[in-house]
Parts: sequence; C-alpha cells; structure tokens
Amino acid sequence: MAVVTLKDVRKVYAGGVEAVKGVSIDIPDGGFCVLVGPSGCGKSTLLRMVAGLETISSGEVAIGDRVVNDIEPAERDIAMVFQNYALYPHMSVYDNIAYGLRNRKTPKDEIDRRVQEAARILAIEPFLQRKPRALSGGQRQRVAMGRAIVRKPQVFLFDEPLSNLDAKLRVQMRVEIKKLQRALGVTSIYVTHDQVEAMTLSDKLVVMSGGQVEQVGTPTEVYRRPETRFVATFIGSPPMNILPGVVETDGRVSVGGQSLAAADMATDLKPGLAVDVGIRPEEAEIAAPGVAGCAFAIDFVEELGATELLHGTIGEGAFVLQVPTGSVPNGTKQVALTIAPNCVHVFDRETGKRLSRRPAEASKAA
Amino acid sequence: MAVVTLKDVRKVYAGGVEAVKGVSIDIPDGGFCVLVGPSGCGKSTLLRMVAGLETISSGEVAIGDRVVNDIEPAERDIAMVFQNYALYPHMSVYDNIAYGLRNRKTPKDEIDRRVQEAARILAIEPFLQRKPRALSGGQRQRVAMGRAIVRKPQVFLFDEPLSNLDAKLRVQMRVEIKKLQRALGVTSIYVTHDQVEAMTLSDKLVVMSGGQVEQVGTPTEVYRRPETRFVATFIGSPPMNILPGVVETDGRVSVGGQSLAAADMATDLKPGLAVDVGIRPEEAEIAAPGVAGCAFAIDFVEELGATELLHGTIGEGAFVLQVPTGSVPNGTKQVALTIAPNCVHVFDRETGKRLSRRPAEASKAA
Amino acid sequence: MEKRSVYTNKLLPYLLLAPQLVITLVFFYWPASQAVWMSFRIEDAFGISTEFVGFENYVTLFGQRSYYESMWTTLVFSLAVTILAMSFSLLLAVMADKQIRGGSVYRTLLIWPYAVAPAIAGVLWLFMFQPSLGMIGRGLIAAGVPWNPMLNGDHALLLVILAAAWKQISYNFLFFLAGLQSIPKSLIEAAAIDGAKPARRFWTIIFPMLSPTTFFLLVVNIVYVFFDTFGIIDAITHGGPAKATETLVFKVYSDGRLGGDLGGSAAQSVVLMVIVIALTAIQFRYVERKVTY
Amino acid sequence: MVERRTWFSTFLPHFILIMGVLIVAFPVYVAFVGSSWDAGTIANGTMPLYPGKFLVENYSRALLAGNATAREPVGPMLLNSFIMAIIIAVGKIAISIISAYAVVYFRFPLRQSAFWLIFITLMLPVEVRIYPTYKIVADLGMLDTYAGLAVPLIASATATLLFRQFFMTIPDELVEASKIDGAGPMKFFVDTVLPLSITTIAALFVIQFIYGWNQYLWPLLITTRENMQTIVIGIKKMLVTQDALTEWQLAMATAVLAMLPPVLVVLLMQKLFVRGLVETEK
Amino acid sequence: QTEIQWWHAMTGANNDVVNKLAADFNASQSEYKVTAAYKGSYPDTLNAAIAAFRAGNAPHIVQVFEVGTATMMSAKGAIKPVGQMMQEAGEKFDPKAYLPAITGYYSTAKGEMLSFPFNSSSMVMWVNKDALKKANVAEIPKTWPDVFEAGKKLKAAGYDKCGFTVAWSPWALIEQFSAWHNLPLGTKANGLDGFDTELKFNSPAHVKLLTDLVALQKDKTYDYSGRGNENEGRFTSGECPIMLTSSGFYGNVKANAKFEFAAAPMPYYPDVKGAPQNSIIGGASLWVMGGKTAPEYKGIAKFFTFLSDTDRQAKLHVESGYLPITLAAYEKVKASGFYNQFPDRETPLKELTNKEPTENSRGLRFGNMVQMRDMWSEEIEAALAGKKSPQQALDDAVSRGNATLRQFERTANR
Ligand SMILES: Nc1ncnc2c1ncn2[C@@H]1O[C@H](COP(=O)(O)OP(=O)(O)OP(=O)(O)O)[C@@H](O)[C@H]1O
Ligand SMILES: Nc1ncnc2c1ncn2[C@@H]1O[C@H](COP(=O)(O)OP(=O)(O)OP(=O)(O)O)[C@@H](O)[C@H]1O
Ligand SMILES: O=P(O)(O)OC[C@H](O)CO
Ligand SMILES: [Mg+2]
Ligand SMILES: [Mg+2]
Repeated sequence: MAVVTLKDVRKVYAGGVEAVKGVSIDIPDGGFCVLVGPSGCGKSTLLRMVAGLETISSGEVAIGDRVVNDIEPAERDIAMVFQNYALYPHMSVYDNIAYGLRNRKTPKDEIDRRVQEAARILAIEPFLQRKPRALSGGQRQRVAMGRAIVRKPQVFLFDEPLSNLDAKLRVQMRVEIKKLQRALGVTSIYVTHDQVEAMTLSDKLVVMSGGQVEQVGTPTEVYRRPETRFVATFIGSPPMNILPGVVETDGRVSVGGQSLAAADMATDLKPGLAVDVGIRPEEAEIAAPGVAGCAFAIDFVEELGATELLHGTIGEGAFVLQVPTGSVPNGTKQVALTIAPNCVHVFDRETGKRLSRRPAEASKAA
Repeated sequence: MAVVTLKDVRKVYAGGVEAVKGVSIDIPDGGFCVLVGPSGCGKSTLLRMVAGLETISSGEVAIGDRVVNDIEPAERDIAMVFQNYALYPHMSVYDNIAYGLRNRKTPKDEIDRRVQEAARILAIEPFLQRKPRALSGGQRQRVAMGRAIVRKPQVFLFDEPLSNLDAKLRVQMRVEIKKLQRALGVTSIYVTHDQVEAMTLSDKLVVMSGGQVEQVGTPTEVYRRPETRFVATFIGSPPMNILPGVVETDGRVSVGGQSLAAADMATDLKPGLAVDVGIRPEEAEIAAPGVAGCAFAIDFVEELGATELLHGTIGEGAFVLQVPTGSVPNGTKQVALTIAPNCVHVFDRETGKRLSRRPAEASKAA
Repeated sequence: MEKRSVYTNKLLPYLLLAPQLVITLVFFYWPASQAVWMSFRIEDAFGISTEFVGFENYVTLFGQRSYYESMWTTLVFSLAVTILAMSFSLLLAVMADKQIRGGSVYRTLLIWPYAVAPAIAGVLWLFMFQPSLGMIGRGLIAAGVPWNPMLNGDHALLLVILAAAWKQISYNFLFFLAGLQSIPKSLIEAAAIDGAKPARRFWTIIFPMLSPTTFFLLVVNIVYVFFDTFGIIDAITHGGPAKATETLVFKVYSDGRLGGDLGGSAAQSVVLMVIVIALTAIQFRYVERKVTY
Repeated sequence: MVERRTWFSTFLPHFILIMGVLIVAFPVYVAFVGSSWDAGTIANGTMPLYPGKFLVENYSRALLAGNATAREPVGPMLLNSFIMAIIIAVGKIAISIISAYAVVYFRFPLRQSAFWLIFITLMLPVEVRIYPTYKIVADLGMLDTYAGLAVPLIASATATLLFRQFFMTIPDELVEASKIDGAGPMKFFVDTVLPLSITTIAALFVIQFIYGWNQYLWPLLITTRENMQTIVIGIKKMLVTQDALTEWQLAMATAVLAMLPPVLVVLLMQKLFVRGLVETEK
Repeated sequence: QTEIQWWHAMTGANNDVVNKLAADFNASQSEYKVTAAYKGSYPDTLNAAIAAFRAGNAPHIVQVFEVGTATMMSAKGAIKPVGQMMQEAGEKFDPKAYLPAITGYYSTAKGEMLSFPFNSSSMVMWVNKDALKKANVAEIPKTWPDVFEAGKKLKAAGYDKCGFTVAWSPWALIEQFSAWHNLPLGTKANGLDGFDTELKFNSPAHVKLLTDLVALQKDKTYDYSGRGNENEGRFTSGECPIMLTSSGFYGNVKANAKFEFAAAPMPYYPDVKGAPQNSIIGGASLWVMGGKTAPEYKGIAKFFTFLSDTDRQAKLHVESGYLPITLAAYEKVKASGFYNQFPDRETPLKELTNKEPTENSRGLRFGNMVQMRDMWSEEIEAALAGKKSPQQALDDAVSRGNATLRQFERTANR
C-alpha cells in the first residue's frame, strides 16, 4: 500500500508515436484510480510504465517515496491483472498463483498458506489443481486476481481485466473487484474503456484522450461537471446531447431559438458567441402543459422497458431524450422541454473546453 | 413481403441434441419479430430453419402460402444478414452486393441500377470498389445489409447482426435497421441475445429458453407482464429482483416480513404458499419519511451518473434498487421501500410460471 | 471440427475425390499391399522363381544381429540429429525472437538450407570433410585428429549427422521462431512482474510453452532422419563403413537393391510402415490435443 | 521491454546469430569456392578459402558439356528437374484442393473412410514401398517419362490436410451466404473457395516445388535414359566414378546450380514459404 | 532401325571407348543402332538391369562385372545365352577363340558360353616410380613384406597419408589373394563345380595379410581406399604411390598421372607354398537379356561379331589396359612388338598365365556374390577400424557369406 505519483510522464515509442504526452496524477494510498478513454488514447501505455513493462521516456513515476523509473518490474512490488489474464497455461491454478512467491524464494508452507487463503477469498479452492484451460472465463479472471493478491503488493494494476467476459459476468466481477480492493486496501490503477466500469469502480477517475488527461476527479464530479466536450460525451449513456448555441446576456444561452439559463456559464462571454451546449438525455424534462420550453420534434421512440428513448431534433441538432416509459402518449410528434440551469453545460466551440463561471476555482477542485 | 408461419417446428441435430422443441409463431406481413434468449437456446437454429440452412426435423415453415420445408435456400426468396457479415472477402463491395443477382441471371443494367440504389440508401456509394477488409465494422455491416436489400426478398433474416460492433456503433446501426425495415416493409426475423436490441426493435418479441418459447408479445407486454420468472429476469437491466415470499390473503404477499399488495396475483392461491416475488430495481420507491415499507439494508452504492444502484438485502434476499443519483444521503444504511401493487410480480416457486389473476385471458392476450 | 453447412450432392463429391483416391490407391495402397505380400515370400533376384514362406522373412529379420544394429544406428542417428538440430535452432530462434530489429534479416539468412536437397547437402559436407582433399578434413588431420570417415564408423556417422542436422536447422528454426512469437507477450510480462529472471522465465514459461512445438519437431525430425536422409547417406557413406551408417531405410534399399533379398527387404518395409504409421498416429493425436493449448 | 537493454544484452544475440548464419552458410561457401578452382588444386587439397579464376570455365563446362564421367550437360538436367518439380507441385495442389473440398463441404457415405484413406499416407514416404511402386510404374509403361517421375509422388496427404485445415477456417456463413445467393457447390468452389485459397495455394506451391526438385531415390530408380535425368541425380553420379578422378570442381559447380533454383524460390517467396511450411505441418 | 540398348558402367577414358565403339558400329551399318547408357558403378548397373528386368523393360545388353556372373547364370529365363544367340543369328562364334581363362570363367560346366567377354582385366600393382625414387626404394617391391617396407619408406619420404593402398578391397585381399597363393576361397573349385559350396578364406595366410594391414593402417603406411574403385584417384593424384587395382585403370592413369608409373605383378607372401600361383580375371562381360525379338538378337549378334574383330580387340587392349580377349588379338599385339616397348603392359596377362590354374585359381562362381562382397568389405572395415580381430572378422565374413550362399542355393535350385 503506497501513494503512486506520476510526474509529467511521457512515452515516445521507438517508431516515434508519442503515446503519452506528459501526464501527472497522484493516487492516494489505498485509492482506486480508473483510467478511461477511447481506444488508443494511451491508457495501457501509462499503466505499463507504472508496471515497468515500458521504459519511461521522460518524467517520473514514484511508488511510495521511491522513484521507480529504473527499477525492474519484479522489484516494484506491484501486481498486474491482464486483459487476457496471462495465466501460465501449462501450470495448475495453484502453481499459477504460487509462481510469484516461488520466484521470491518464499518458504513452502508460507506459500501454501497464502495460496489457500487467496483461493478461499476468491472461491476458487475447488479448481486449484486444474489447468487454466479447464476453467470458465470468470474462473480464469479469479485466478488472475488470485495471482495478484497472493503477493500482497503495494499496488494493483488492472488492464481491462473484465473485457473478455460476457455482460452478466462483467457486472458480477466488477462488484467483486470493488469489494476486494476495499477489503485489502491496496492502491489500485485500473484501465478500461467501459464508462460504466469507470464510474462504478473509481474513487479517482482519469479521463484520457490522445495521450493527455482530459479531466481528473471523482466520478460524480466528472459526470456533473465535465471539463471538456469530449468528457461530456464520453461519460454518460446515452451520451450527452450537444447542440449549437449562442451566448446571450445574463448567463443565458440560446439553443434552437429558445433561451436557456446556464448556471455555470462564464459571465464574461461576448453575447453572440457561438458555443456548444450540452444537455444530458435524462436531464431534460417534458414541460408541463402550457409551460414554455425548447421545441423537441420527435422522430421515433425506442422502448427500453422502464424508460424509453425519444429520438428527434431541437432546431437543427439531433437530440435524444430519456424518459420513463409512457411519459409521452403514443404518436406524439412534438413536446416542449425545460432544462434546469445547472444541467446546461456550455463548451467553447473551438477548444471544446468548458466555459465555466469560476475557472480558477474549478480547476483547483479537480 | 409475406406472412411467415412456423407450425410446431422441431430440430434434432445429428448428435441427438434437440435444439428446438416445437415452436409455433406467426409473423404478420411486414412485421418485425425478434427472437431473444440466452446463448444456446436455439434462436439461430430456428432462424436457420427458416432460411433453409438446416433441415426441419418436424413441423412446418411457411413463407406466404408456400410451405418451404423442402425448398432450397436460394428458392425461398429470403435474404440473411450474418453476425460476421459473411462478406466475400475477395470481391469488391459492388460484387458482393451484385453476386446474388448475377447468380439469378438478372440483366446487367438492372443489377447496376439496384446495386447503386442500395448503395445510396445505405450511404456506401464511396466504397463500392473497395474490398471488405478495407472497410470499418460499421461499413461492413452496411454492405451486408446492402446484399440483403438489393434482392428485394420476401423476408429478411438477421442473426445477431450487430454483436460484432462496438457499443456506440451498435446503437446507431440499431436505429438504422429499424428505419430501413420500416421503409421497406419487409417481414423480418431478428435474432439477438441483447435485450436492449430486442426491446427496441421488435413489434413481436419472442423470448426463448432451452429450445422452447417462453413468451410472445409486444416488448411492453413482455416487460410489464412477464409470463415466467425466466422472462422476468431476462428482460430488463439491471434484472428484476426475485425475493422469496409467502401468499397472504386478499391478493397480498409477504416479502421480508412486509406485506405487499400484488395487483395481478391469482386470488385462489392457498395462503402460506411459498412463492417468488419479482420487483424491478427501478420500480421500487423510497418511502417518504414516516411511511411504512419494506426494510432495505444498503450494502454499497454504484454510481452510474444519472442514476445509482443501491446493492443490499431485503430480508434474506439480495436486492438492487435503482434511483436517481443523490436520492439517498451518503452513508445511509437502511431505507424503507414502497412498491406499487402492479409492480409486484408473483411466480410459482416450482414451475416459475406467473401466478396471474386471469390466466385464461392473459394467455389469450399474448 | 465439422462444417455446419454442407452440400448434399450425391455424385459430385466422389468425382472430386476420385483423382486423389485413384492415385493413392494405385501408387500407395497397391504397392504397400504388394510389399506385404512380398514379405511373405522369397524370390530370386530376377523374380523368376518365388516361394511362399509365411513369416520366415520376419523370423530371419529379427534373428539378424545386423538388423538390430541398424535399428541402433538409426536411433543414435535420429537422436543425435534431432537434439543437435533442435538445440542449435532453438538457440538461434530465441536470439532472433529477441531481435526486433534485424529479426527478419536473420530469418532470411537462416532459412535457405531448407531448399538444399539432402543428397546435395551430403555432397557439400563430403567435400569439406573428405580426409584427403576436404578443407576441414585435412585441417583435422593436420591438427592431429586421426580423421577417417572412410574407415572409422564413428567418424562417418558423425559426418552424416552433421550434414543431416545442418539441413534441418532452417526448418526447426522457423517453427521455433513461430512458436516463440505465438507466446503471448503478456505471459512473459506477467512472469517478469512475478519476479522471474530471464533464465528462469525461459525455463519455467517459454520452454514449457514451446513444448507443443518441440514435440511436433521431435516427431518431424525423427521422420526426417528416417527417410529424408537417404540421399545424404548415399552421397557420403553408402551406409558404410562396416554398416556404421546404415539406417533402416538404407538397409531396405541395400538389401533389396540387388534383388538378393526382396522378401527380406519387403519385410523391413512393412516394419517401417508400421513404425511410421505409429508415429503419425501419435503426432495426429498430439496435434488434435494441441489445439486446446 | 521486460528485458533491460544493456550493451551486452543487445550485442550477444547478434553475435550468436551471426555465428549461426556463418555456420549455416559455410558449406555452401566452400562449395562455391570449390566450383571456382581447377581439379588439380582441389585434388591436391590446397584449395584456399577464396574463389579462384576457373569460375566461368567450370560453370560453362558444367552447363554445356558435362563432366568426364557422365558426359551429361547440366542444362537439360535442370530442365528435367524443373519440369518434374512443376508437375508435382501443380498436380498435388490440383488434386488435393478438390479432394479437400469434397471432404469438407460434402456429406456422403464413406466420407470418413475416404479421408482416412488419404490421411494415412501422410508421413509414409515413397522410400518404404519403393520396389513395388517401381514395378507398377513400369507396368504402366511410365518409366523414363515425366509422368512416371511425378505422378506417384503426387499422392500425398499433406496438401489435402492443409487445404482441409484452411477450408475449416473459412466461415460457415460464407457457404450459407452463397447458398442464399443461389450458388451451387461448383460455383461456390470457383467463385469463393478458389480465390480465397490463393495464398495457401501459392505457399504450398513453393514447398512442393522444393520437394519435387529435391527428389532423389525415386528418380534414381525410374530414369534409365540419360536425357530424363534430374540434376540431383546428376551430381551423385558425378561422384561415383569408376576409373576417373572425381571432377570436384564440376560437381561443386553443378551442386551450386542445383541449389540455386529452390533456394531462390525460398528466398524470393519467403513469406509464402514460411506460411506454407508452418501451416502445412501444423 | 532397330535400337539396341547397352547399359554399362564405364567412366572416364573407358567411357570414351564405349561410346566410340557404339558410334563406330552404328556408322558401319544402318540396320541397327546401339545406344550406350552409363548406369553407375558395376553394382549399380547390375542392380538397374535386374530392376528393369523385373519391371519388364530390360535393356538388350548389360555389362556385368565378373562377380555378378553366378547371379546372371542362374537367371535362366532372364538371359539369352550368347553362344545360342550367335548360333541362331548365324554369326560365327567360337569359344575357343578366347583366352582360356576367360572362356572358363563365363561358360557353364558343359562348356556353353553364356556371356560375351568384353573388358577382362586382372589385378596389378600400380606404382609411382617417381615416388619410389624419392623414397629411395630401388626396386619395385615383389612380396608383401617388400611392399610393407616400401610403404614405410614412402611414408617417411612425405607420403604420410598413404604409403600404399588397395582398391576393390575384397577382390584384392580375398579373391585375388586366394588364387595368387593357391588357397581355396571356397569348396567345389570356388563354386565352379556347384552351388553347394562353402567359403574357406579364413585361413592363417588370409588372416596374416589382414593382420599386417591392420597394423599398418594405424600409422597410414597402409591406408584403406574403400570397397570399389571410387578412390583410384588417390593414385593418379600422387597421394598413394602404390595401389593394387585393375589393369583396366590404365586409361585413366595415362590420362591423369603426372609422374612415371608402372604396372607390376601383385605381391605375395614368399612363405606360402606355391605362391605366386596365377591370378583370376576381373572386369566384365556383356550379357544379353531374354525376351527380345529375333531381329534384335540378330543385331546384337552382329554387334558382338563387330566387337570380336581382331584389330579392334588389339586396339582396345592397347588403349584401355583391358586384356586382349581373343587369342588372335593377343598374338597380334605380341607380334607388333608392343610388349617389348611397354613390358609392364603384359603384366596382367603374365599373371593370368603364370602357372597352370588349379582348383583354387581357375575362377570363382558364387551366387549373391555382390552382397557377399559388401559383407566381406564390412568385415575388413571392422578389422581395420579395430572393432574386431582379423581372425574374428574373417570368420564372420565366412559365416555370413555361407548363410547367403545357402539362401541363393534355395532360390536358384528351383
Ligand atoms: N509497442 C508499441 N510501439 C509503437 N506504438 C505503440 C506501441 N504500443 C502502443 N502503441 C501506440 O500507442 C498509442 C497508445 O496505445 P495504448 O495501447 O496505450 O492505448 P490504449 O488506450 O490502451 O488503447 P486500447 O483501449 O485499445 O487498449 C496507440 O496509438 C498505439 O498504436
Ligand atoms: N450443428 C449442430 N450440431 C449439433 N448441435 C448443435 C449444432 N448447432 C447448434 N447445436 C446445439 O443446438 C443448441 C442451440 O444452438 P443455437 O446455435 O441455435 O443457439 P443460439 O440460441 O443461437 O445461441 P447463441 O446465442 O450462442 O448463438 C445448442 O445446444 C447447440 O449446442
Ligand atoms: O575395374 P575392372 O573393370 O577391371 O573391374 C574390377 C573387378 O573386376 C571388380 O569386381
Ligand atoms: Mg490498452
Ligand atoms: Mg446463435
């Protein structure tokens, strides 16, 4: 258990690809940090630099107070769970779990004790003598976890550990990983591109894109107050609607001909400035009859059971609205929407940065 | 465009596996029927019997008024879209789409006209000369669709056509398929194991399990009134909670020590009978302070953004509650839940069948 | 594994199979059965008079010391070539696998001996090791080694082994390299994180993971030594001196060669066929099993 | 990166590999040097490690005139080898692709038996049934013909197995799509299977060409006429001299010439060759 | 035009001779065309012919070396007896015209000549005179002890890889040695009197020779040169200054040796009674295969007549070192004064006629002789490599040979 600190870490691959472009993150002792972002954004690269599987082109990675840039993976006191589990196919489950301890010349009975304990925690005792190929996906995942926890490392690293599982198992294992990490209190870094995993697992959520950090914060912060348009559309499902808008005066913005109050919008913007306005599908509400609102033309409806998605347009922009099933009578072609001022997110059209009221304070909070 | 009728269709594979155990379904002309169910339940087998790719062990498949049991796939006037698209890798997109027409000796200019039209509809005109491997997943999917629509068949068959796409594309193509089918009005049968697809696409939803049909109905019917415990937990996400309960008098049922009204429960059940009670995570509500309700002990919370999942227990049974984020103050350990009588589903503990008030009418409605 | 969707034409599949089946029957099964038939008879060289003798040829064969010697030679030869060629190519493959840059250049420089005919390989090595004019042969003698493959069976066997192993390096190298490259990198990484040093990683992870390849190569190399080295032996030693390099196949050829003992030669062929079929079966089972690895 | 790159760890593999390459190349280099000296220098055992000045003379003699022993120029032998190798390669591919197609894409009585009948021939080389096979070829009047050289070697299970394996990787859905698109079995074969098999065919071609080119015992037995001799046999005959000195310089020139075509094929078609090899056997 | 296929085993200078003969014959008439094809070594050629016969496409004429004689003789249906063929074709053929040693070798007990003598040789000792001079060996050695002595001197004089050697090891060390020392190789006049013969060449004298060679092999005073003549080049290249091999080697020696050479009689052990006796012939004869058509036989017969022409035979002898096979040719060469000019060219003839042949030196006729030679070679090799004692090696050679003879007897007597 240790603090992990990344200071301006960069990675340029031999071919010249700059995969990570200067990333600084601190992860508190026992913290659960999730790196999320689209494919190719450098998540794995970053994680592998922490593991010592890639050299660090510049910057510093520290585990506890030790800068580990030049330390072998084996000496970093970390454990890693791979996407494909990387179980040794020719060894039994027991040997897979024991391997790291054996390499470290741990006494035999100590190894046995610890393997048995890990197996008990993960409920894989019945399979200890099997080879990995005789296990189901979920069981293999557990063995990979076992291999990590048996070593009692300072840091757990996970690289998309659940993406080879089917949907149901994924949900179940997600919950188990969270519980286990809580129980063991080991600092963890977890890479995923699944935003549900990212939201549910993290204490500290790091959204990356193109080798850079877009935003760091708690999941709620990131969801409620996305710093960039990218984060806004990446986190949340269905994704946040982005509509073209124009700044008015008084912290209002005009969208599809309708004026909306935007609680967090910077007050010093030039009226008439073209901006992007983000509204989450579940945060717009159908106006009570007679109340004015944005005109939302409904194209068609997708039922999801408890809720339904109304696909349509506001002004020129496509818009999706998520409402409880039956909120709108069948065949309705148009409704008016009201949106609470703190649910209106305004982004610079060019840079995609959030146009926040108090930029200085906001960035300090993250 | 034609009615498709399955009459008591069975399939026993050479090895002796009975994959489909007598299924009867009618699909109206222009209808969109989705077969959904867990892996191995026989969905594909059924679809492939309609396509003519598997022999029919017994029963009858009719397209229009023609029984097609003994007719070659090529003669059935159907088109099929496969999970892996099954594009001919060595042919250009154009040739892929044209192949079926060429084999039918359609005149050259007619072929060209139809291919161009299909390409236009699917917006794949720029790629017509490319090989499939030079296309993205979504574009390949479109080509596969193109191959199907160019033939103007009586029936479209889809076998998990979207499951090789990533989440975002899946949502987008789902919408497009629906639009296309509406526009062309071709009777369609669609196999999936994704319940969101099943719900959003179908006019007629067929839930299968173990080679048999569990329930047939509109998506709303199936969601609101699942006929079996299996359907109840299969459709809806997170799945419906199932708690042990005991029948009381007066259409009430006791769950975790709390008595609940169950609007649809059969009235002639013996009080004291042990039953399974189903409650959807999104349909239980946190009782207003002071109002009595089921005691729900909260274990931990998963945030999903707009909503959060509260994991915990009611009595002995695990329970998940989905509420808007922030509905419960941080650290709350226990809340009381109220459940509307029409949100309480009661199932026979043994057979898993819904214990409905009016069984006769209910089954007629399906 | 079977195709899910197939055609059900009645005649077509037979037509498609016919050419191969006919050739197989005519040039494989018929001669093979003839070999069996011949092994139960004795015959003069010209095939003018023959006599059915039952198992006599086999009895004679297994009563011959030279047959066991030939088996022993074959065994030593096989093992030596296999071990030599495999360990050398494994070393090279491991090194080439490490070299991301230049890897393919080395591959190019190492694969071509595969294309050299065994008989020619034999000629090349003979040319180097011939005691009176060969560059290395003379060198050895000059260095005081009493090198004489003409008379010294061990020398002859060594020479044949070297030539045979040389020819087999490319093949083994390619397979080992492919095997190494198919080991998921994450396994090596996991082992590194698990604290295994390079040597330990090799012996506890890489080598066991290569075992399907190794086993496969073992069988292939043995079969290679059994049959494909005929040309090498014939070019270098003709099986001599004093039968020191007479492998089972060479013995079939030399015993049957002058028609002196066609029956005995046929009996040997039959024994060989049994051996090869057994090897094939083992390999096939193994190939099937390997798929799951 | 697992492995930290030090000067030593970077250098050592290169060193070992270069040694390996040298060891592997040495015999051929010596042969090449041998082909560039005169008989006397070689016979006296004083041949140095660098090429001499008889290169052109030796090669032109080998190619056009032949040596004192066999009096057979290498040119026609090269042609024979080439024809034999081509017939074997093309023949094997042709018959095995259709038989594999039958086995994979059809269900018919005796399918398994047919497959096993072919499969058993997998590793059984012609050497173990050499005399009876010879007799059959003779009975069929195919001695001293290209057909006799090639046809008996065409029956091999490896190619069939490789095609079978490749066909198994063709997704089932392609047949199904074809069926729905109205293509029958032969149309599917020609329109889809054949084009998809191109690289497999090419890979196999390289391997079978080499196999054919390098045949030894079989052509040794069944060719009686000089003008049907293959190059590999030619070399061996140069070494079996009755009363003459072995003309090593010509033998080596011939060896180099005999190695050249298959080695070139391997090097030029390296990718296909490696693929074919690794897949054929696995 | 009728084609006549002639398979032979002649290489180098001798190959030229064969081709020239065929060409000359073809030029001399237009009805027949003889095509000569080199089929490898003697054993290879015999092998090829047998295989071809079994496959039903035997050539018309095969050159078979002397040890294949019994094999061919016993193949009743496979061959056409030459005498009979000549008679049927109406060609003149008188066995008595040939040297008696040759006629005896290729005739049945009844005196019927089965094959046509073509290139007969005998074994001689080739010496490099320049080397002897260099090593101060004044005289060409006559006895084995002389040879050993000379070998040692030659070795000291720089011939350190090979003082002396022997090609065709079994022919030299067992067959010719037996005849030359009047020792039985086998019973029944070395098989000439019947198949039920037994080998006898493990006598003390045989063992002594092998023992001596084994001792000398150690420091290469003697160096083994293989089973056949594949290493004859060691003599012409100057590597081995003394080599026992066929007189037929002459053509190649003449063409390739860059030193003065001579062909001397084979050495002998003076303490063996009766030695030297006389040598036996080697080389090969031409066999006519059975099952051909009458016109073909006629062509073959014409070709044979062409070959036996006295002038031609005389020329062949002079050019190749093979014996003049007809008495007439011998006389003609003698008369020309050739032997006065080149006395050592008469050496093989003198060896053959050294004394009146005995049971042990008339010739030999063993079935499966070709395989037996391989067995004997193996045993010799084993002894020279130190794997077996010389006695043991020869005992084994005898017993393995006997087993082979018994098998031959069994197939040949039916
Ligand atoms: N070994 C390498 N050499 C060169 N470039 C590489 C290497 N590994 C990764 N890259 C490049 O670096 C960038 C970041 O890759 P990385 O694997 O870290 O992405 P990721 O975020 O983990 O993506 P994914 O979600 O697909 O796993 C990509 O552009 C990738 O192509
Ligand atoms: N060719 C076959 N031979 C024998 N059994 C088969 C065959 N194809 C499918 N089955 C079996 O039939 C059952 C139904 O298979 P089917 O493919 O129809 O399931 P599915 O519902 O489509 O599943 P999935 O969602 O995994 O595609 C399974 O138990 C399967 O193992
Ligand atoms: O070299 P040749 O032709 O004299 O023959 C030698 C002996 O006869 C071989 O047995
Ligand atoms: Mg990654
Ligand atoms: Mg399916």
